[in-house]
Amino acid sequence: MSLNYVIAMLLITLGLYCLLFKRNLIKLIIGLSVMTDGIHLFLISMGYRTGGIAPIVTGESTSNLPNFASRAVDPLPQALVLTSIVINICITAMALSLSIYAYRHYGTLDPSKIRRLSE
Amino acid sequence: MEKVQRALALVLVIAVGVFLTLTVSSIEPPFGSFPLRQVGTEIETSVGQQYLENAPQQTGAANVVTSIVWGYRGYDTLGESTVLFTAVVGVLMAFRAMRRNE
Amino acid sequence: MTIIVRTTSRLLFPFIFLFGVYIVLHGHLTPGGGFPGGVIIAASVVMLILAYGIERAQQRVSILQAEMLDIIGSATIAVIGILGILLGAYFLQNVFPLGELGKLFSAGNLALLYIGVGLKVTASILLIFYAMLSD
Amino acid sequence: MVELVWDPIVATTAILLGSLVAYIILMIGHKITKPRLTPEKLKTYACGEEAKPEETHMDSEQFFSPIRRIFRPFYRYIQPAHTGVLSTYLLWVVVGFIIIVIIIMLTVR
Amino acid sequence: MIPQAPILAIVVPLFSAFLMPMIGLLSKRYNIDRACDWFAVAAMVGTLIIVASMAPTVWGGQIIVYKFGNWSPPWGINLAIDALSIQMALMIAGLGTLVMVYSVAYMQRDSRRDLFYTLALLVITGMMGTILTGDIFNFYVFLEIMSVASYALIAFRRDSSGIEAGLKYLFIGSLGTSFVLLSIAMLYSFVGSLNIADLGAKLAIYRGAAQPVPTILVASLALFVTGIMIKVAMVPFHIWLPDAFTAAPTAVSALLAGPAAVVGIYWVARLPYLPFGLPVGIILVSLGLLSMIVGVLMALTQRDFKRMLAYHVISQKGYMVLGIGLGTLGSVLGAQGGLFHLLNHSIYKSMLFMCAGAVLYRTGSQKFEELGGLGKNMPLTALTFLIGSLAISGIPPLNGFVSKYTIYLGGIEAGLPIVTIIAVLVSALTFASFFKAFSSVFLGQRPKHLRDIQEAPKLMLFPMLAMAVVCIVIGLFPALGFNVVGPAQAAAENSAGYIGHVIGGI
Repeated sequence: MSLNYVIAMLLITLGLYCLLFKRNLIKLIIGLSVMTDGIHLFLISMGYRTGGIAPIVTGESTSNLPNFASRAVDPLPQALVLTSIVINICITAMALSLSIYAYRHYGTLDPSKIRRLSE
Repeated sequence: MEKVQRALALVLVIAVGVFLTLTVSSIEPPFGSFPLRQVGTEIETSVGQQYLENAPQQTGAANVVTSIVWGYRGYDTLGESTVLFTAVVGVLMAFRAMRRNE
Repeated sequence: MTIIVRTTSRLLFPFIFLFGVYIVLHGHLTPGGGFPGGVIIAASVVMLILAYGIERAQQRVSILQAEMLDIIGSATIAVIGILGILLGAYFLQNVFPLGELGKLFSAGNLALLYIGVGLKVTASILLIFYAMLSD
Repeated sequence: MVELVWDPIVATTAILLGSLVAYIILMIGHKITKPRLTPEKLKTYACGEEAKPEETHMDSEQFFSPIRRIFRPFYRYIQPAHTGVLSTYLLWVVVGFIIIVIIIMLTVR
Repeated sequence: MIPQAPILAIVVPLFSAFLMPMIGLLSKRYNIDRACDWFAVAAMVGTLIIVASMAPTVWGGQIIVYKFGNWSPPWGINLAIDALSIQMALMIAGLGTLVMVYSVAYMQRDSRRDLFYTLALLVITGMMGTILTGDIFNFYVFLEIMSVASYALIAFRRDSSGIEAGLKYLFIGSLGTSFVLLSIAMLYSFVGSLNIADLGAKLAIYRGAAQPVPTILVASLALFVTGIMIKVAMVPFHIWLPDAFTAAPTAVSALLAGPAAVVGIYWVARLPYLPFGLPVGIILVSLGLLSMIVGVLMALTQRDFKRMLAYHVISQKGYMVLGIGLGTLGSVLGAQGGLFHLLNHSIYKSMLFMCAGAVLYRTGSQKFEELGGLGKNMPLTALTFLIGSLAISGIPPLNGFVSKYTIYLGGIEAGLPIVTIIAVLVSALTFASFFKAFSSVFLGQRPKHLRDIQEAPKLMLFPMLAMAVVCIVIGLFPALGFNVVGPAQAAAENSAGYIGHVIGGI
């Protein structure tokens, strides 16, 4: 049982719940963000090594690189999460600007009332 | 109709949550054993370990994450800044003034 | 905004700006880099927007300047990437001297690329704020 | 292998020849009966009333009413399910995901 | 092959997009009216030339591997271009060029066209990146470029329906891309690698029935399939597509219906072999059948021209997914038919959307009730629409028949004749619905306010007529198409060769 993984999956489920149940576009965007953050937590925690240090060469480890390599945590998921966070920001910015226009056209942020296109 | 849909949604969300939780709680080897990965019966070493061993000499950056972000996987980061550019163009598109060069 | 907020933000602005520049320049040595650093620089200008309103902030950085900054950042990345083809063999190849591990002038093109990204992120976040506020 | 069963050049030639034969038959028929096109013949009538061009347009939703009758369950239940509500659509995605999980579980074992 | 061609195919549209705002500023300063439009067309032509220069090398049996920054594959990112990728890249570049030429005329009444062309070139960049890459996280990044740019493009005119469709696509598409991201995260946590060839090599032990497949791999596969199927718009996930294609400017609809359909189908064709290699044939066949039936039945009762075409996109993509699924169940003809149908469908569906756009451009309406009798005013548009609708219904001398016929044969070859029967029935219903569309728009009595409608502008007619000619040529000489599709299908199945080329050095 790995608590970090389980919490990450619970965050994803919480985001999904928010997407399916909330009746406000802003809350839907928050749900999307929460969901992506759960994935980020999962990515970061899978690279953890028990008693690990940050993957940055500083101080005495400059002269002892093999020791550094055997103690540092996985740097790759951190790079992936850095990429993914920026992508998430972009989606949020896009969604917010479209929501502003949806509010101007429809006078509401309720997704069940924004339904001129159907069938 | 509305009530049926909400009940169905609740059941499905719980089902997805249970499925994902069961999936990750059975990951072998467990949380905290980073370089080891088990595929089938073979024990593999994750790619991340290679970065830790080689990155300081190969790229000369003290921050291994940076050497991945712009060194080994620089093309990804080019894509990332492209997404940022796309979002900026999208927002400018959404808020462009109607009077400007009609 | 009240006088307290205005004075504080005016006093804090150079420090936050400088901190962002530090984060960008030391991206290959310490945690951080172009993305967080660029956001911090943009946040210092956003603080001015909050305190003084958008006109005062646009006197410092106009929309056109922000667009130009964006293009310069992209051009930096593009030029360094193409230099990799011209001087080496592959796109984005590290063709600059690597230097000594842990010093500011090290890591070849990584630091230069992070400067380009820093400019680009600053300009992008500012443009998003300007676009959303001016409407 | 496909060429063995169906040769596109031969088929096209056959189709063109068939259309030519049909056209010749049409021409022969015109020769025999001598149709006269008067302006009255081109007008649209309904129960003795003359209809405007705008009114003669067929209803595009009921254009194929027999097909609607054959697939009645579809048009009664599935088509109205496209409600246009975002939450419903997201629910469909989750339903599809669960179905895919079940199928993969069954097939992959 | 042009030196550095693999990267240039991605970088040329990307850097053109970076330059486009500056060209917009300059053209406003110096009052050059159409600078942005023609720059975009030039960028697309350049991309087409670069991609075409790679094709002979790849069809000669080689897989081009391009290593970024000279890092060898499992650590760095690489591009891997085999015959399957090159088919898709050629389609994207060729159709993208024609759509750009079309939008030069179609978008001339809109403001800030530089932003439009920036976004369109970014969509092209994203598509090129997703199909040429050999790294699975890189695939996610470029998928996001494509998605974010298309969300913005759909809402480009900022009318209420465009905003609504853009929002819906944004939420459903982002859910799909986060599924893909979660799937990639699970793969990395399980295998410890991100390179597609490396993943394929390490997961090969699960291909037979020797090892029990662990739950995390099942979850990862299910999430990945769901994410891809949202982009392909198979039936439970299709709902964003009709709204988006109806509300978007027609040039965008043509761009999304033709070139952008390629990305999803490329990954559907890749999925059974790399990186997972687990059997997905039953899912593909069942989703394909469901989409075919639901799409065509929904299309039959539509009142809106573009909405009807959009539902046919779902139905025809069902054919492709069905063909590829039959391919994994043991029928080579089915898989070839699926890929061939993608080629044909992209051509004629872009063309049909362009016809709808020409009608919309001249009359200002896309409702069947408000149109009629336009065949006298717009004869060339009517002719191209006729050719397109005959092709989509699978009438013999045109290209749609060839690929559909191959899929029918594939169904019989795979031992599922019921599939063939359903496919033929759906084809008949497709013909019925296009009969309705043609008679409502181009035949019949002409309403008074449509008396003075003129033919579409020449710049719009040129891509439409070019595509119509291609439809007829492929229909008459199907060997041309099979020469492209055959190697592509063989390359998709040849996962060992792919892994060998990428991992084992060139």
